[in-house]
Amino acid sequence: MTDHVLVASADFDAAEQLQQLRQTSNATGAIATFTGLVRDYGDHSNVTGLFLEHYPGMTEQVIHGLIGDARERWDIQSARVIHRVGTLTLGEQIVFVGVSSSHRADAFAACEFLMDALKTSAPFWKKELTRDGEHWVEQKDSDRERGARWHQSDPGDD
Amino acid sequence: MTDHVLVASADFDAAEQLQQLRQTSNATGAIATFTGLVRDYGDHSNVTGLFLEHYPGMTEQVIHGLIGDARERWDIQSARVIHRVGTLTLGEQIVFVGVSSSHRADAFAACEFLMDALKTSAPFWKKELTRDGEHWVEQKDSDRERGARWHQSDPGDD
Amino acid sequence: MTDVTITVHYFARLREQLGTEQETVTIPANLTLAELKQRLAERGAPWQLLTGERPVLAAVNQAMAKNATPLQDRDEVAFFPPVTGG
Amino acid sequence: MTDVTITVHYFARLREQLGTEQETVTIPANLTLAELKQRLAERGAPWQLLTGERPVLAAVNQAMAKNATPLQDRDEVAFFPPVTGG
Repeated sequence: MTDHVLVASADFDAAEQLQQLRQTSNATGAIATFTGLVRDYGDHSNVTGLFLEHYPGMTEQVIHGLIGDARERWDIQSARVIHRVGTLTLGEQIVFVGVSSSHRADAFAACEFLMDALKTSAPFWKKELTRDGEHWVEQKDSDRERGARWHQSDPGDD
Repeated sequence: MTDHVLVASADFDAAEQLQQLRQTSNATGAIATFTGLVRDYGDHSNVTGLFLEHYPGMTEQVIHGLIGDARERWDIQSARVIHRVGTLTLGEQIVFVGVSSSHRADAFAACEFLMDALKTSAPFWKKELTRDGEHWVEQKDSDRERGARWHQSDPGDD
Repeated sequence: MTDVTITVHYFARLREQLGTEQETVTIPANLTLAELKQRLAERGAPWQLLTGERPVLAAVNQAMAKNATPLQDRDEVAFFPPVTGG
Repeated sequence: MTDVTITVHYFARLREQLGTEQETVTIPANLTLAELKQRLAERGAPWQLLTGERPVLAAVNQAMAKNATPLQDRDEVAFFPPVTGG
């Protein structure tokens, strides 16, 4: 039942995260994970890296809160969220979300919910570094829509 | 763009699979994975292991076909599916599905589609081994419904 | 009418209940899958399971096949319960 | 009316445009977040960005906060653009 939230500049070992999720319980039948990588285009093309800023303290609180939200909605056992900050180069890992559950539907839903929520609710800001300069990434309508999706079935929700 | 399909009795290293998915392309921004484990209950409780049977040859063809279906529907780069057969004990890995894409929505959807399809379309059969004996697992209505879900948006689909 | 020879595989619960994993069967050409099931069921218990209440799926040459599929010489037929992998 | 002292943090694009990462500000007690933004904007360029067209989000004591939130002594306020992590 232990969750794990880490915001750090150091790279992480996704394999170790998977291993931790496997050891949750004898009732664990499903592990869904997501890994985000620095790709060569975003708002601009020729991206060579990212700079990620965050709000220390608040970030961790928000993520723990999001895991709590996931736990209320789905039958999940353990959740692990790692988000890197600082300067990252092409192909590097940015974020890892892993969820264990008895059931695959819950593991998938909670993992995708957490990823969508990280994009719209956690205080991280991304700057793209390209050959032609650097610029802050704008929040996407598509991300807002994906984030809002999770609230549609809760009419009483804020 | 290379896909990987393996049906084998030997255990697999999910970390190595993740690593392979990371190396797909500079345009890879998202990797979604699913790992299925032997849990301590299923149709019955006190499950101590599983015996998995398959139809050699047909299984691999079907899985390659399912990856092809996923590729037609979503913008995915690489897909890796590993499914074990034979006798597995509590906590052991049964199945791994990993998908890389530029976009997280496509990676998640294709990964979940492949898992649902493996449950309803690939010739595997599971027998639960419990303290009180063994019995073949029955196909679940919930699995059929989850599998059928993917066809609802394609009215022309068979 | 020429006879043809096919192989028939049985999997999982069906394999256990029939006590048979694989056999070679000689049948008239162009028999359908449904007719093959009927012929096998006529062997008596436990073979009537092939046409019983519990669903039995079939593949011909490793692709899912329907009852109306006509069988050809050297076809590989398989009968099995609904799948439960993943 | 007593004055209170708060810290204000700026992040990302806003931090760069304002040239300020963090400052300590003394304000009248019970000023709202909206009133604080207004006061800071009155410093002139580039501070009017806080009340400009581009959305500026705010947190008080590390929780998202609305314009009507009243500020207390030692509050930690933060202003930032919409988030773009993950």
